[in-house]
Formats: sequence, structure tokens, C-alpha cells
Amino acid sequence: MTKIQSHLVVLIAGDSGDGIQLLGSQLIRAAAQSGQDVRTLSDFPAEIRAPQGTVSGVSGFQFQMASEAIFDPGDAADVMVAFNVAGWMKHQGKLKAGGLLLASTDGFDARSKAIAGLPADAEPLADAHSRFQVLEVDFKKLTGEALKDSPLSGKEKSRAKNMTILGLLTWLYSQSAPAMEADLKRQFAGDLGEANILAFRAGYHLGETAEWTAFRREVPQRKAQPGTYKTISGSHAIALGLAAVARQLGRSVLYAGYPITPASDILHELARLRPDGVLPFQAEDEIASVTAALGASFAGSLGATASSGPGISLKGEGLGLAVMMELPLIVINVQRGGPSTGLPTKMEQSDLFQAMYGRHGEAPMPIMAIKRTGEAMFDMVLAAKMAVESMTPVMVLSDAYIANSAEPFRLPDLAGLPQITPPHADVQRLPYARDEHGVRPWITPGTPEGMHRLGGLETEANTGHVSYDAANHQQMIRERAKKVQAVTRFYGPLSVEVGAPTGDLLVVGWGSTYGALRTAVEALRDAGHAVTHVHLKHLFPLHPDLFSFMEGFSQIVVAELNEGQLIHVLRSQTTRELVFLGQTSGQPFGALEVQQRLAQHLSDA
Amino acid sequence: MTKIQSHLVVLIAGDSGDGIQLLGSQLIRAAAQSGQDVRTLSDFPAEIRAPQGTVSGVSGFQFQMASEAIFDPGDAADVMVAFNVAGWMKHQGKLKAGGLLLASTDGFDARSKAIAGLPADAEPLADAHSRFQVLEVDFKKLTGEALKDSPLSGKEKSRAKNMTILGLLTWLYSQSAPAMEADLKRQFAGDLGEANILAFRAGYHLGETAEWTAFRREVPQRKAQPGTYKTISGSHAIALGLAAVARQLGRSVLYAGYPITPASDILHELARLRPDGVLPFQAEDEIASVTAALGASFAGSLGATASSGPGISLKGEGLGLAVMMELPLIVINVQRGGPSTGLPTKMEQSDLFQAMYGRHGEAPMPIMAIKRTGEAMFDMVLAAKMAVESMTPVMVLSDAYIANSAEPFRLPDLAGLPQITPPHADVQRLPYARDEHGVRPWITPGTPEGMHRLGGLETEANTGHVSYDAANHQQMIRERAKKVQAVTRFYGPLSVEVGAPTGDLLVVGWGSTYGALRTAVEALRDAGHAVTHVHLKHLFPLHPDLFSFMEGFSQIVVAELNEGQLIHVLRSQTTRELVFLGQTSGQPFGALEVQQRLAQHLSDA
Amino acid sequence: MKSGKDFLSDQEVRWCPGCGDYSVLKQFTEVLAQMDADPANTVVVSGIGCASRLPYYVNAYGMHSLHGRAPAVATGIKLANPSLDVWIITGDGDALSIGGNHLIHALRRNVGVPILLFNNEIYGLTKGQYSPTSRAGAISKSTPLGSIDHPVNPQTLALGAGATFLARSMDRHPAHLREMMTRAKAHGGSALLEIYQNCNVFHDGAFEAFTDKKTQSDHAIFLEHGQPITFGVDHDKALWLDGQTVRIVSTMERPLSECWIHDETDAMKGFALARMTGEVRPFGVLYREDRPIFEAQVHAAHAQTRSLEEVLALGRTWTVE
Amino acid sequence: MKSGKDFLSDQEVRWCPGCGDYSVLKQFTEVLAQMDADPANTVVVSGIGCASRLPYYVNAYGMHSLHGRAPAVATGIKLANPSLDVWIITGDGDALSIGGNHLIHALRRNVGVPILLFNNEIYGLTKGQYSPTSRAGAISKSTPLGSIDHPVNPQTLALGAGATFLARSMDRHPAHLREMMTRAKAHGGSALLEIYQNCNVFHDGAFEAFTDKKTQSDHAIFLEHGQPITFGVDHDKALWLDGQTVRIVSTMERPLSECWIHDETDAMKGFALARMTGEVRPFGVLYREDRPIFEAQVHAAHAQTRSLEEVLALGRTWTVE
Ligand SMILES: Cc1ncc(C[n+]2csc(CCOP(=O)(O)OP(=O)(O)O)c2C)c(N)n1
Ligand SMILES: Cc1ncc(C[n+]2csc(CCOP(=O)(O)OP(=O)(O)O)c2C)c(N)n1
Ligand code: SF4
Ligand code: SF4
Ligand SMILES: [Mg+2]
Ligand SMILES: [Mg+2]
Repeated sequence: MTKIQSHLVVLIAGDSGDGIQLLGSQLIRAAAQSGQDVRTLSDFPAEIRAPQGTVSGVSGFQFQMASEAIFDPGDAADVMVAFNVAGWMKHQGKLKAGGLLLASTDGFDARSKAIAGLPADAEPLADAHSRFQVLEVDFKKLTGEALKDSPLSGKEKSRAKNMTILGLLTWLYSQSAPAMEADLKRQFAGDLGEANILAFRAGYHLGETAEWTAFRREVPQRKAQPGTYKTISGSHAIALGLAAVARQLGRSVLYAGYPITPASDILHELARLRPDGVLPFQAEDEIASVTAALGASFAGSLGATASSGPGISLKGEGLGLAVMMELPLIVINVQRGGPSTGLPTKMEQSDLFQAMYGRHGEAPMPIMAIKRTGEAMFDMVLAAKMAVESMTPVMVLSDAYIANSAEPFRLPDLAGLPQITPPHADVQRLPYARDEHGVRPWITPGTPEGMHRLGGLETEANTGHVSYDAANHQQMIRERAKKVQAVTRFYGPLSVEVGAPTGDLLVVGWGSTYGALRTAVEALRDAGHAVTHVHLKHLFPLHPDLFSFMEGFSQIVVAELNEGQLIHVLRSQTTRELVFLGQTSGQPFGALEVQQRLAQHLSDA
Repeated sequence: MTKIQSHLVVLIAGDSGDGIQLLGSQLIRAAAQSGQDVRTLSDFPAEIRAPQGTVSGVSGFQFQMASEAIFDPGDAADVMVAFNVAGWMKHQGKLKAGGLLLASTDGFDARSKAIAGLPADAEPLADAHSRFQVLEVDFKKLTGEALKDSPLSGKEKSRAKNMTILGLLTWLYSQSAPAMEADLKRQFAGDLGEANILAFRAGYHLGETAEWTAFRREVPQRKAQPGTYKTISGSHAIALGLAAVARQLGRSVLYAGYPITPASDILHELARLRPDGVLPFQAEDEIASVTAALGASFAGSLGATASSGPGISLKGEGLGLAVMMELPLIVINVQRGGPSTGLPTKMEQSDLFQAMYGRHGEAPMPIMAIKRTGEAMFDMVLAAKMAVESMTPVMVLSDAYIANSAEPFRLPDLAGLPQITPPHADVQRLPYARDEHGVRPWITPGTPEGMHRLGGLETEANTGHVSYDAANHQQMIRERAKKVQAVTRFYGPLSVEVGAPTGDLLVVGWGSTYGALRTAVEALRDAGHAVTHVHLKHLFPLHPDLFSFMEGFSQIVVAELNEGQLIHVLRSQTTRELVFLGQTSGQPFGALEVQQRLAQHLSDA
Repeated sequence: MKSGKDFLSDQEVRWCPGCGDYSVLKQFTEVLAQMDADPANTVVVSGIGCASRLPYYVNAYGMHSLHGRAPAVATGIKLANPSLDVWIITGDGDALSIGGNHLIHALRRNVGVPILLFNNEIYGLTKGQYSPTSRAGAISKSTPLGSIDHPVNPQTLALGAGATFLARSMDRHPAHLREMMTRAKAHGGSALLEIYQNCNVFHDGAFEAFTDKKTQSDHAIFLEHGQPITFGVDHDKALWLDGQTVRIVSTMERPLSECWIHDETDAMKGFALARMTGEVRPFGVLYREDRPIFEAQVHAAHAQTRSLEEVLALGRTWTVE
Repeated sequence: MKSGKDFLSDQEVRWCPGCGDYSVLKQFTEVLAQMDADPANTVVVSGIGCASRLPYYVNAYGMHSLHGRAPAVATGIKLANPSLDVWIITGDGDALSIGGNHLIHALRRNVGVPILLFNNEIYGLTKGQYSPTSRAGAISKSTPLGSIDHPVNPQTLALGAGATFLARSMDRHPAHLREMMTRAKAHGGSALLEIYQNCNVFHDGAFEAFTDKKTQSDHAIFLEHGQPITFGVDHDKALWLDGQTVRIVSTMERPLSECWIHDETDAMKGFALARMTGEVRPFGVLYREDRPIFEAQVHAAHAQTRSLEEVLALGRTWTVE
């Protein structure tokens, strides 16, 4: 009876106080655990607690679950759960025509409409019936009834509405109720725990009672790679990465941060997880955090810091010092919507220019981008390896999407992590004598006979003394640049995600657009188009094979969430015609839209 | 008898305590006043008072005087005045073979050689005789004798050595002794004034007595444009420019600065000159200075700030706020050698990337470059006009060379200065309603009924309220960019400095390399080559005619003092092959070297 | 007469329900009304944080600037136009963490601007990290096992920096808060008003002992210039300065005349009050002094200026006919 | 035994002839020798300025960092390796203008590092602008008609910020300077040592009254813990705390036992001393208190960590066979 569907996209919307993120994460963990692949997208209001019931206070959680590997949270939703009318108003455009709207009618009453700014005579649900399948349930009442004997307060009871809905969704999407209950029991104890189970069951049974079998869907399990899994967010993954760095380097990492959305979670995760060898430090500001990190690197730890646009702007001077002193340092930019304070909770890829060029003087440093949560841990290890083994600051670009989206993560075999080997620290060699890769020694305080002085003034070749000499300045500028260019020795092969080495169209992307681009390209390939997707992990220096790889394609599209930054950089290095596909709206690409825009290019050609 | 020479290059070198800059400025003012064109180049030690007599303590002053318009301080020197052996050691490479060395032998004694690090048996002067013409004078003794009756202390007397040398140079280069004496009298009073005159005369008479007529040179006067002149430095010119801005705008300018070499002099000049309508303010740091300036712009003054690399890096966040709020602001970057603290007293053009891209998010702002001291005043007025009439921050790039070099400046007819007209401030219009150029109103506190709020969060079109809306964000990003693109309406024609609109070679430069490039191009043209020189005043947006103008040339060279920044920007916008001519040594281009390198390209073609 | 409502903008207020910021906004707009402030001449400048959203809600000119930079922005505004009524709105993180330097420099210069520092001992907007005023041991998102840092005392910091006016009030005592706002503005120079403000989401009840009517009288001392410093139900307790040591005494045992009479103009005593960070804390004006106002001094000193023509003619010039 | 010379690097010292910095460098290297410091374990961190060039001249590890940021750099170093002997070298502009925020936060955290603040009341390296410590009216390149700003008092600022050790000395009293450096290091936590340093090029004689042997005894008070605070030729003058007011009295007229006995541990008295910015000023340790050292506390609190394997296993995991 239950319909089998290979992909299912669900969007849950309601007030930010409704417990939607919790409900969502429960569901996706269950799905992942039962063998579906899942990807998520969270959407928070900018306010901490925007006025309840307003459109600006809506919190959203979208996920896709599928019976094969997927890369994005899906475009239009098959199902939308609306906790209230504001949630429906904000997100209705995302529900597929004919899709299922599951409406919690208690959130569609006169008062809710008024708060959401609708006229009293508006009939949003009646309107919805004409375009969608609609299930209307007064979940508040249902929850209240289920909990009538619970000692919880009325307010607490109505908060359990998300559990009732969880129950119904569990039934609708064929997840295991016992597993879910067990999971809930692990999290909630006492009266609250019991109430949650009761509410959950009420929702679960509703489906059967109401005979909503026609709405039931099952997404078949795929054969996931054996291993132990958990769902993780990008911030968690970066924290794991820093922990792995300390382990692989055999030295401590000082993580110096200053809170800023959406970078703060890295600090929270490190403070909570307390991994060996990683010391988290909340500094007084971003300038202090980057300079403290640099101090730590001088002292023989690896300094790391993270921020978002405004904070990264403040760190520019410190990064220049790191370049001049040639000390290792990790700087993570969790990008958000800019310029200025911009859109703090939204995503964007508009800080690439700043990463490349945002320092005075000739101050190059390697730049990497994280493409998905699942790789962030390994990217951090690679970034640290480049930083330490080349004695250079490394910038790692993440963004709000990666920070907040969750995906199932197979716990890696730690034996497979690369070793990070600090450069020689032979005190017989001069502090700025270079090895065959142009790397100077890392002689750290405490090392007998290694005393030397570093600073921001131009440095004399080899000795490291201050030098105002013209020829030396030119030489050092070139040597520093050459050393940074040489980090390509750490690169793997060019990351061709999908597609042949020649074809009609090459799509080049970077960072968190990975999922949407890959999904779009796969769809086009399924439709018979010769499209290839390359997703750059290294933005500076560029992969040495990139431009020659481009030669295999008649058209090249560069896709990014800004007004044209990577494409500008590429154009300065190639005379190939490059086509721009971008947007700067604070929103991720939709795979479908990308697919359509790419198809357009294919047919135009 | 006196030989006539159309160009004469003199380099004076000695200890930073020797009064060389004073001596040099006296001479060039006299030369300019008597109708020669002059250009200068100063070279300071990095230390305030480096140990006396050492090579690192050498101060240098080079000037060229000519009977026609010139643009640079000259390459190799015809004459070098060495106050001491350290000065000679540092600069001897710059004296033409067969040129004249005027050596103050008291600075070449055993002690001086020891301090300068020479072995006791070194004979620098004897060596010099084989390659140069050498005049040896014990100026210290000569000065001592001239002042034997002066009540000054011994130390004070020996400090007058520069006046004795001034006297000799005045005689050698056919300047008017009475005019010079009158000028000295205006500056120095009492015993010191008298001693200076006595020393000056001793030097002046020495030439005649010693019958050095063979060494005498006269640079014929040219017919300078009628008017009143004075010699000014770039910092002085920028201060004049800010004064002119206040006058033309009819509102006050708040100049908020924080000391940093080589930008500090702008603050000093403003504090000293006290022009109407310009309030100088020394803030606690660069972040405070840019944000205070922005506050002033909000309040209806025009905010201006200046710094050099490290300080500009710190201002990035504030500039992003100015972009978002769409307030006018002037930011001057007096570039020096980077990265980091770098070479604070040297020149470089390596902050162009930062000016273009050094802010997070999509944050474009117009960028101009000052090409020479004589234009700086007018450039400031243009920058302010663009800032105010387009409601945008404007970045003006200067550098250490412009800041410190002096040139004769004809006081302008103020009636010719353009008016600066603030955009409409009609409180009936919304604070972010745009006019036909995309410019919003400048409604300032104090205006009745105009109350509104600005901030760094994304702004709603028209109303200026906070908006988290995706479409609005995309729209505002485009509107801000379009508004900045539209500043090309303020541009004059493309600045073709010399040469035809078609030819074999186009040289594109920007900023303070103007003199060397122009001199080199003129020399090549004199030798019959079809070379043209375009010097960009506007770096962003680029002049709309630039790329079409390039089409008239077979080869294009982009010349700049960095590792390739403007050329990178140009390459991203054209598929034309561009050739790079650059250096990053903290030193200016030498015209001769540029000429040779360009000639090479011409013959290679 | 204007009312507080006249000073509310048309923007929806978006703090969390129950946040102490609502009360501060209300008192602020009422004070503006009481002062008969001119909205067109009023400028409210803030940094970034929950507190710093306040300017959006006030019917006046406003600037929501950069995290920590409001004092510098306000200095620029005041230098540009000293006749504007400028207010700074800031939080404990904004003013004392990233913005500490601008704060101390504005205070020592005595820029003519009242500074309303909303101290909730937490970073609200970034969702709950400890702040420089968080007490040692504070549990927060960034310090799940308790913070280690010795907190900043905003009052001693300001006094040490050379501030000319220090006061403290609280969100939950509207009348006192309005009085302190009024006095801060009347002061003329830089006036730091620390406001204990409850962040009910991330740090609820931080100041309950001082703000709750049940406990307030035993914990909060309301200072009055020239009056003995007393507190407690029925004012049964008083402060006594035993040499340089602050002691709490019973008014039963010691006549009021022998107790500490509050003198707002005494810096040493102000320091003693500012140092009281324990269970009993003073509210009101801790210290004030008269000192010329920065922007007025700057403009006075800059009165003699030269026209551009004069400036051009300065220095040695020569003329070519 | 090592001598001071052993702590000089091979770099040529490049301050102006006659600069007070030479003496400070000399005393510093001698103190390192006296302490038998290990050059390999010593790290000298500075910002930017003439003073901040000092690390180049010291045979130790050194970092000439960014203008104003030395306290943050040093905090990072200490967190990374608490066993290093870290010193901060800074100037009045470096520490109190651009770097004010990092200074106050390092002080309140009590990071284990002595801070040698070379106060010459001027910006030396940038050739003579007034600094935050320049007295009102100071003539400088940026204030040709005299400055307007009310100066920062580094001592009250530090005390207000929660510093645990405040001291003052001068370039021209080598023995006292060495003693104060030694004590600052011995303190263990953040120790602010303000050093009056003559910039003979841009602000010559700023402290002459205190440093010149002829006038010193009437202007400089050398504090000793537990001793009456006296000064003057033959110690004929003493300080007396009249309630909260500091008075200068004659030791002829008032017995020493009744005078102010210096107590380094009394914050109120420390504040009174710190406020003495007139003709008579105290030198020595103005105030100190014991408080746990930041980096030690951080490491202690962070002792319980998890292996990467354990961290990975945290949270809800499931296994696919
Ligand atoms: C340069 C920069 N760094 C960090 C942030 C992130 N941020 C916004 S508000 C804030 C702190 C808020 O705390 P507080 O000032 O106490 O204000 P509250 O929210 O508690 O009212 C931080 C760290 C930012 N916006 N800009
Ligand atoms: C970010 C930045 N801003 C400004 C400067 C320029 N600068 C260098 S040293 C200095 C001030 C020096 O004064 P102080 O700290 O008192 O040291 P002193 O030279 O007097 O010893 C300034 C403003 C800089 N190097 N970096
Ligand atoms: S987070 Fe706290 S301070 Fe911010 S609005 Fe909510 S309750 Fe108020
Ligand atoms: S400028 Fe002043 S502080 Fe700097 S080295 Fe010279 S005398 Fe010393
Ligand atoms: Mg707060
Ligand atoms: Mg100084």
C-alpha cells in the first residue's frame, strides 16, 4: 500500500519557539540510521526570539531523504509541515504543485492570522486546497488530549506539539517507531520524557486511525558503506578537524575566537567536546584572536582562528604579519551575507576577493574552500598540513550553509589521516634559511641556542634580521610568493566530481554550492548531456591542471553565490570565455534552477 | 664660460642630522623661482636618528632642474655632494661616470671611515678620482673659519656646514645669491641667522676663489606659466585639497587620522595650516578614525581619513559600513612598502588589490590614484565630488613618493574649482530612494521631519529599513554596484599623457610612477618610436574608453611598482595580451631603466 | 506635551518577549518626551548586539554602526555638529570587549554624550557566550564548565579611564532609570550609565537580588547626593567608611550623621562605591566631576582659521609675470 | 654568572643618541642576568614604536608584532606554553592609544607577563605627535597650538581595569628600575611597570623634575612597603591620608608613625597614589594583589580532555554492518 519513492523532500516551518530544528534532526537521524541518505537546510530568523507567530519569526527545516547518495536538501518540497500560518505564508512557494500540506490548524486561527498580518477574512487553507493536498489537524488539541494526565504545565504541554508531529511523520515516512522512542528516551527524562513519548505515540497512531495510508511514503534503504555513523553539522566537523590536527601534528592547537554568527559554533563545539590538545580561547575581539593565535604559533602550538566577514576584515593586519613572519596559522571564514553586517544568518560566497586580496602589500596565502560538511574534518587536516609544512597562514572558506546543515558522517579510520610534520628546527640553520620547498625552520621558544627575533618589518633573507635593502625586499617578496605557489605539492588530483574529461559543458564551482551543482549536473547527464562538474577545493594557488582541463570543453560555466569573484580571478589567468552563473541573495542555489540555467546554456550553444 | 646644460641632476647625501633636506629645499625653491622646472626625491633612514655617520643613517636628497618641463627627479646624477663617507658609500652607484663628486673631506676622515664600517686603509676618495671628477673641501673647517667670531657653540657652528655647501652650490649652479640670502634671512633670526649668512657666503666665494669655473653650470630659464608659485609636497597638496573641498562643498570636513608614516604629514599640515572648514582630529586608532569620519558624514560634514597599509587594513570593516550606509567618505592610502609593517619609509604600489577587494562581501567603491603632487589638490576635489554626489566612500591612492617629493606649484585660480553639490535632501523622499544616477538623499540630523536610521544590516530598497529579504538583498547589491559604476560620469577624457591614439606600444601606468614613465616614453618618442603613455587616474571603475583605446596598439605594457596588480585587474576584463613591467623593491622606477626595458619590448616585437 | 509614544519609530520591536530591553526603551522614549527633546536634533548611535538594536525603534536619527565602535562614531558626529543631542546605546560585550578602547578614550576626552550601557552579563545577539562582565564561573555556550576570566568592573574601569560621570540603574526600576537617564544627559560631558538588564533567554535572573522587590532593599543601595548611604527595609543599614574600608553598619547602632554621606564629587569615595561588586551594590550617581566638553574645546581652539586663499599664500611664494 | 652583555643580541642598537631607551635596555639585560634567566626560555614581545624595537636587541626569542597588539600576542604565547618567561615591551601610544583594549583585558585576566610601558608622553617613532599620556596643552606635530585631550592616567586605568600589580620607575634611576623589573617579574601575574622615559628628540625633559638629581627628592616619592611615605631632601616631607584626601605634611610637625604607611595591598590607597599626577608623584609598587594566573587556570580547567576517538564517538551514533 505504502508508495515507494526514491527521493522525498520535506520542509517543516513554524515559529522559532516551536522546536522545529529538534523535530527535524530527530527525523533525519532516524532516516540516516535506517539507511537513507539525507541532506538538510536550516533557516533561522535573524532575531533571537522574533515575536511569536510573525513571519519574521519563522524557523524552517528542510531535508531530503533518498535511496541513493544525494548532495543537496532538494528543491521544491513534496511535503510541507506548517506549524502556523506565518510558516505557511513564508514558505508556501516551495511546496510542489499537488504536494502535501500538513497544517496544524491551531496555528491558523484568527489570532494567528492577525499576528502574521493576514486580514481576518483570509482563508489560506481553503486556498491551499485548490493547489495542494491538505491534511488539517489541530495538533495542539491532539497533544493536549494525549497529555491530559501529565503533570506538566499547560505551556510545557503545548510545546510537545512537535513530538506529536514527529510521531505522525514517523508513521507517514515509514521510520521505526521503537527506534525513535528509544532515541527520545535517551534525551528526555522524567515527566517531560514521558510526555514526549505520549505525544509521539498520539501522532503516530493518528495516521493509522485516520487511514491516511494513501499519503504514506517509503524511501527504500540504500546500502550504506559499513561503519559507524553520526549526523554532524559543519561546525562540529570543523571542531573534529582541529582535534585531528592536534593529533596528527603532535602539538597543541590554540583556537582563539570571538563570537560571531555563524562562526561561533566552532568555539562552542570545541568548548563542549574538549578534544585532546585543542585549547579554546574566547578573546576580547577578532584582532586579539588572530594575534593570540599567531603568538601561539610562534610558541610552537598551531594557532587557529575563525570568524565571519566583519571579523575577518578586522584580522587583515594580523594575517599580513603572519605572511611576513612566515608562521603557520589557520583562519576560517564562515561566510555570511555581506557587505558590512549584512545578513548575518544567511549564506553567501562573497568573501573570496577578500581572502585573496584583502591585505595590504604583496601578501599571498593559500586559500581552500570546504565543499561539504562530510569533508570539513579532512580539509582542516590538509589546511594544517599546508600551513605547518609550508610555514604559512592558510585561509579556509566555509559558510553559513555548511555551518548549519547536517549530514550523516561515517566515523573515519584515524590511521588513514595524514601525518603533519613540522619543518626542520635545526638551530644551526638560520631562521629564514629555506629548504627545497622554500620553507624556513620553525624554531620555537624553549629551544636552546635557537634564539631569534621575528617581526613585521621586512626580513633579511636567511638571517631574519630587519632589512631595508631594496634588492632583499624584492627577493623576499618573490620567495614568499614562490613558497605559497609550492603548496600545490599537497594537492590531490583536480576534483572532477562527475563527468568525463571532455564534453560540451564544464561547470566549475567551489564551496558549499557543491550539492546543488552536483545534483544539477547529474540530472543533466541523466538526460544525456555531456556535462562535467569540477569543484575547486583550492582557490589559491589554483590547481595546476585546471586550465588545461578546461580545454576539453566547449563551454565553461563558473557558478558561485556572489557577483562574480572566482570567475574574475580565473579570467585574469585565461583568455577562455567563461560564463557566469551566480546570485547574491543570501540563499543557496536550487539544484533545479541551476539545472535549468545550465540546460539553457547547452541549448544556446 | 659657464657651461649651459638643459638638465642637471644633483644628489646630496650625508647624515640625517646634517640638514640635507633643508639645503635641498632651499636650492630647489631658488631654482624653481628663477624659472627652472624641478622635481625631487627624498630618501630618509627608517630610524628617527640612526647612529651618526653610519650607512643606515644616511639621508639623501636628489633633484633635477631643467630648462623645460620635467616629470621626474632624474636617473643618474651629474653631481653628487657627499657630506660624509657613509653617504658616498650608499649612493656612489648613482653618480654618472665622469660626474662631479663634491666631497666634504671632514666626513672622510679615519673616524668617519670606521663608523661607516670601512677598513682604515680604504681610500674611497682616491678610488673616486679614477672614475669621477672630484672636488675635495674640508667644509667643516671652512665653516669654522667663517664663523670664528660667531657667539654660537662649536656644535652649532659645525651644523652650519650645510649653509657653506649651499653657498658653493648656489655659485656652481648660477642661482642668485642675494635672493638666497634674503630667503635665509626670512627663516633664521639672531646669531643663528647671521652665522648662516656668513657660512653661505664662505661657500659662495669659495667657488670663485678656487677658480672652479670649469665646474659651473647654468640651466637656462624656461618660460613658466605666469602666476604665483610655491614648492609643495604631496602631503601639503592633499591638505590644500581638503581645504578646497570644504570651500567647494560649503560644509565642513572632519579629517580623522592616526599617525603613521608616510600619511601623518597630512594631519600635521592640516593642524598647521588651519584652513577654514577643516577640523583635524587625532583619534585613538585607525578604526576610530574611519568610524569617526563616517559619523561626521552622517552628521552632514564630509568625513575624511588617511593612513598607510597597516592602518588601511584596519579600516576595512568601517569602509564596508560606509558602502552599506551609502554615506560619502574620503579614504586616502599613502602607500608604503608592504606587506605588514614592511618598509615604512619606502614607496610601493602594492595596496591596489586591497583597495579594490579588501572588504568582505560585495563592497565596491570608486578608487582614484594621485599621479603627481601638483595634481593632488584637484584630485581631492574630484574625489569629494564623486563621494558626495554619488553618496559613496572613495579611496584615493597616494604613496610615500608623492607624500615627500616637492615640486613647484602654481597657485590655482579658485574660481576654476568645480562646485560640489550634495544630493537632494528632500525629507519627502525616502532615505534610500534613488535619483537618476542611483544616488540616495543625504538627509542629515538636524533636518526637521527627516528622521531615519542607518546601519550595517542589509537595507530595504527605498525605505532604508532593515531587510532580510532575498530579492531585496540581490537588488540592493546590484543597485550599489550600479551607482558606483555610474561615477564614470565625473571622469574627463582618458588621460593620454603623450603620444598618438595608435602606435606600436602603449604604456599604461598609474599613480606616482607618472614621472618616470612619461620621461621614458618621451625619450623613446624622441628616438622615433611610436609609443603612447596613458596614466590612469581612475582605477575603479576603469575609464570606459580604456579597452577600446588599447586596440590602437600592437603591444601594451602595464607598468607598476608591485608584482602585478593593475595588470591582473585588466586581464580579468580583456583578452588582450598585456606585458608586465614592474618591481617591488621599495624604490621608484628609474626613467632610464624603464626606457631601456620598453625599448627591449619594441625591438622584440 | 509629547509622550513617550511620540518617540517610537514605526518599526516593530523585535527583542525576545520578556527582555529587559523593552523597559529601557520605554524609559528612554519617556525621558526624551519629558525633556521635550527634538527628534530631528536627536541622534541615537549604537554598536552591534541586542541592546544596539534600540536606535531602530526610536523616532530620531539613528545609526546602528559596528560592533564596539559607537563611541568613535559618536565622537565624529559631535565634532561635526556639537549642537546635536547624541546618545550612545551599547551592551557589555559591545562596550567592554571589542569596544573597550573607544569607550575609555571617549570617557577621558569627555565627549558630550550619555552612554547607556546595557549590562546583561552575556552576549545576547550571538546567543549566549560569556561577556567581559560575566562573573567568574559563568556557564555559557563558550564556557560550558564555567568561565575563568576575572570580570571587568565597568565602573572602576570608567573611573580609572578618567570618566566624568558614573551611574548605575536597572531595567526594572523605571522611575530610577528615567532619573538616571535625565541626569546623564544633563551632565553634558561623557556620562556612563550602566543599566542592569535582564536577558531572560540566555542569562535570566542575573540581577534578581537587586531588581526583585522582595530582595531589593537588602541588596540595592540607592544613592542620593548629600544624604547618608542607607539601605535595607526601613533603611536599617548604612555604609560607613572606616578609613579606606567600606563597612556595613546598623543604623540602630550608629547615628546617621556619623555614616557615610554620599558625595558624588569625591573620586576616592566614588572608587570605593565602584568597587562594591558583592551582594550589596550602589545605584545612582557614583561619581561626577565637571570638566570642559571635548567638542566644545576643539571648536574653540580651532576658531582661528584661514581662508583657502590665505592658506595657499602661506609659505614662500614667487611670481612669474 | 652571566652579565647583562650576555643578553644583548648581535644587532646594532638604533635609538637616537641620548634616548632614555638605552638605559631601559641596559637595566633589562642586567636584570635578566641577575635572575639568571635562560635566553632560550625568554620571549620578549612588543608592539610598534621606538620602545618596541627593544626585542631586536635582546638575546632571547622576540617578536616585534603589530601596533598595540603585544598583550594579545603574549596571551597566545602564554596559553600555548605557560612555562616561557614572556615580557611585554610597549610605549604610551602602543599600549594606551591603539592597544588600550588588549592591555586592559590582559590586566584583568592576569596573564602571567610583566609589561614594561615606556611612557615618554609622545609618539617617538612617527616623529612627534602627542600621545594619550601627553599633558593637556602639549605642543606636538599634530597639535601645534597645544593638545586638548585630557590625558590617560596609566595607573588609574590599570587599577580600574583590575590589574594585580602597578608600579612606576624611570629611565634615569637604574637601581630602582632594576628593582621594579625584578619585582614585576616576581609578581607572576600581569604586572604593569610604567617607566618614565625621556625622548630627547621630540619631548626632551618631560620628566626632568622627577629624574634630575637636583629636583628629584622634592618631586619623586620612592615607595616602600610598610614604610612611611616620605620624600624631600632629608625626608622632611611625608604623605598623610586625611580621610580620603592626600596631604603633604612636614615630618617636623607630624610624627612618622602618624603618617601614611605604604601598604602595597590596599587598593583604595593604591588609587590615591595612582591619582597623584601633579608635581609630586610616587615611584615603586603602587598596588599589588594576588590572584590566580590566567594561563594556569585555563590549563587546570582544561585538564580533562577526550581523545579524538572519544570525541568522535560522542553523540548518537549508529552502525552499518
Ligand atoms: C566585528 C564583529 N565581531 C563580532 C560580531 C558578533 N556580535 C554581534 S553582537 C555581539 C555581542 C553582543 O553582546 P552585547 O554587546 O553584550 O549585547 P547584547 O546582545 O547582550 O545586548 C557580537 C560578538 C559582530 N557583529 N561584529
Ligand atoms: C596599525 C598601525 N598604526 C600606526 C602605526 C604607526 N606607528 C608606529 S609607532 C606609533 C606610535 C609610537 O608611539 P609609542 O607607542 O608611544 O612609542 P615610542 O615610539 O614613543 O616609543 C605609531 C602611531 C603602525 N605602525 N601601525
Ligand atoms: S537574547 Fe537576551 S538580551 Fe537579546 S533580546 Fe533576547 S532576552 Fe533580550
Ligand atoms: S625618537 Fe625619542 S623615543 Fe625614539 S629613539 Fe629617538 S629619542 Fe628615543
Ligand atoms: Mg550583553
Ligand atoms: Mg611614546
